[in-house]
Amino acid sequence: MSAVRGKVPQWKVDAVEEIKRLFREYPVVGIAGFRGVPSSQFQSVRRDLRDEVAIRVVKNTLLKLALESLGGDYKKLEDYIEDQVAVVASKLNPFKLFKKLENTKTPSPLKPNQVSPVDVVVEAGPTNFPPGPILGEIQAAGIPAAIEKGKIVVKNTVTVVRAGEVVKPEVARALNLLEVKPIKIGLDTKALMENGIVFTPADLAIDEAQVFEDFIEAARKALNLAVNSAYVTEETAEILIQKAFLDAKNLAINAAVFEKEVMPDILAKAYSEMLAVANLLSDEALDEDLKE
Amino acid sequence: MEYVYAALLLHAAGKEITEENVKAVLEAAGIEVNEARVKALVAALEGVDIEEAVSKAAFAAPAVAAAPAA
Amino acid sequence: MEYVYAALLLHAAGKEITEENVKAVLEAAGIEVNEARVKALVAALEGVDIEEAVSKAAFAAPAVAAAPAA
Amino acid sequence: MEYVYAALLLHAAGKEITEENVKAVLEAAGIEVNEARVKALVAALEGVDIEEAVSKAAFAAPAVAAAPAA
Amino acid sequence: MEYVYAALLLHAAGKEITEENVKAVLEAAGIEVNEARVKALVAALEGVDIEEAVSKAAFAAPAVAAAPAA
Amino acid sequence: MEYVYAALLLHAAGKEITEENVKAVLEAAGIEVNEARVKALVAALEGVDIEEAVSKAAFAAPAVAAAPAA
Amino acid sequence: MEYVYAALLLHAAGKEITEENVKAVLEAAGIEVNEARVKALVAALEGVDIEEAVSKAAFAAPAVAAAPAA
Repeated sequence: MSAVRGKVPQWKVDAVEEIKRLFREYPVVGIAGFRGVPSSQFQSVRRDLRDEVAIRVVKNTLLKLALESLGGDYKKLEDYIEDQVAVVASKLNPFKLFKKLENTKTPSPLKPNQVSPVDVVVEAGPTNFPPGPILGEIQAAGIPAAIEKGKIVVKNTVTVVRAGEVVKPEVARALNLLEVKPIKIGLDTKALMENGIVFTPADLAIDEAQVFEDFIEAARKALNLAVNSAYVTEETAEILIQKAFLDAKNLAINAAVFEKEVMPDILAKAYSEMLAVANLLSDEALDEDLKE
Repeated sequence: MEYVYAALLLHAAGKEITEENVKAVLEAAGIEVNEARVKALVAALEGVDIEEAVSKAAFAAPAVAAAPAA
Repeated sequence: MEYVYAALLLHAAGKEITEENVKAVLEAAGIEVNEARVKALVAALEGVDIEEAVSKAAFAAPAVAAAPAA
Repeated sequence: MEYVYAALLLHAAGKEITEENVKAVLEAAGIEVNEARVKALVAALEGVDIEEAVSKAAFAAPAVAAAPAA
Repeated sequence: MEYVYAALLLHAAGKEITEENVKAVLEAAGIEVNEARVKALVAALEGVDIEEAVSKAAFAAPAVAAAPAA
Repeated sequence: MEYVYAALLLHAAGKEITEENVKAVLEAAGIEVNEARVKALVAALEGVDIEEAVSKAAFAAPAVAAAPAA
Repeated sequence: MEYVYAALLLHAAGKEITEENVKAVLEAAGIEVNEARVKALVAALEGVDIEEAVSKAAFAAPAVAAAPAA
């Protein structure tokens, strides 16, 4: 047990101890940001994941204290403490945990005065609004809107905010009206740790489609290698037989080796050649049977 | 393919494809005839329905024709 | 078709496709030769790259076949 | 692709593809194993049907061959 | 097709395709050898680039098969 | 492909594909035989219907592809 | 195909494909190794340019493959 000075309030001591307990109890722990997550969404995420992921909101200073106190590899996580963070702890492997946390993200509108992480584009097209004061509010955001056929219409596609720019309140309001939800809000994984190994989102994002393609490529390479080196296995036996047969058939036909099995092919080939030449000739040069 | 052309020529002319006939045609074309190949040809053609084999090549024509015409 | 086969035969044998040669081949096959057709054939084949036509035949021939059929 | 080959090896052998098994195979091949990659692979396999990938590879082979024919 | 397989076997083994060699292979397989067929085979393959002939598809048949499919 | 050609040669000749027979054919072609490859060949061909495999190759490529998938 | 995967794994790892190495990999995967198959594999791969063999489509039968393409 760590020594605690008498002046520290008991709730802080308890909070630090709780974090330390979680970190010791679960094999996979980590830090996730939750800035901008409405408390209702946060509560439902916590509820939905309750059986698989322990989530605790903690003050950054206390989390730092806990990590210091735990020491060792845990101190590596200090680099990821920023903004508003929560501690996550789970028995799921880091990849599954990451996926669960990513799945908590839902499309959301931008808030006034926040820095937009993305370019926000408003597409040209009709809105659901009838003519009215809303037109002014949309125009105030720099969106070229007008009335057409009894509806407010965005006339040109425009980029209203660029990544890294502050979202002006009037722009946030217009985007809200148009139901543009350009960002995903939820638990934002900063880092996860298992057995002292720190995984960042770059390590954790798995493209399953790519993995599937990799497996196809690997399997294809194996098949190619086996067949091209004539390594006979149950899987390649049939292919190799067919290859050998086709080799023989090609050779027999191309070299006009008169084997009964390929005679029809050889005849058809000769006939095709005759037709190919006949097609280049004028009518007078052709027999009656080729003219029709 | 000379030997095959000779056989098909005889067939088209309604003649029997015998070793003798094939040889005669080949020689008329100035070809030095290999007896073994003539024998092999005639033997391999025994029981083969030339009309049918040939019609397969012709058959493919209309269907395939459309695409490669381009 | 006999006439074309005769031409192919001569071509395969590396012989020139002349009226005389074509006639010789056809006659060897016991065919009564139509002189005008032989002339037309030889004239028509002048400038034709038989090698190329034949090499395309394996695949493209069926397409070609459609033409005379039309 | 080593990690994928290791997984295919285990799959073909009817063994479970666990982190431990993949590691053992890679190490036997003298490969210095990256733990995070092993974990990533095993995790990814939950959504990947290896059997399907293998059968697709087998199908794709002839398709590849078709290309030069065109 | 035994004779053709024998030729392919010799080719793959880097041996010359001679009557003698073809016969030896066929006899080892317990086949009663037909001399004329051997001669015909060797004659047909004379001057043929086997590598090329083997890999060059030469079927009129598949074209036929394609027709109904189209 | 020597080993596979040898197997098909025996098959075409109506002979059984045994280690002994395969070896005899390969040796007749002047090939230094690798016993393990012969064993692997014979073992793998057990349970393969060569006739069927060959007839599939003659017609349908998709069928061909299907096999290795299994 | 376990044996082939083992070979590819070794190749990818920059190791030589020897009987010993193949065996080690297979055993690490918990496979009961068949010595003859290992020998056959190593023999088949001797002198093979793996990089090339791996990327060359397994099927050299364009004609056949072409048919179903239609």
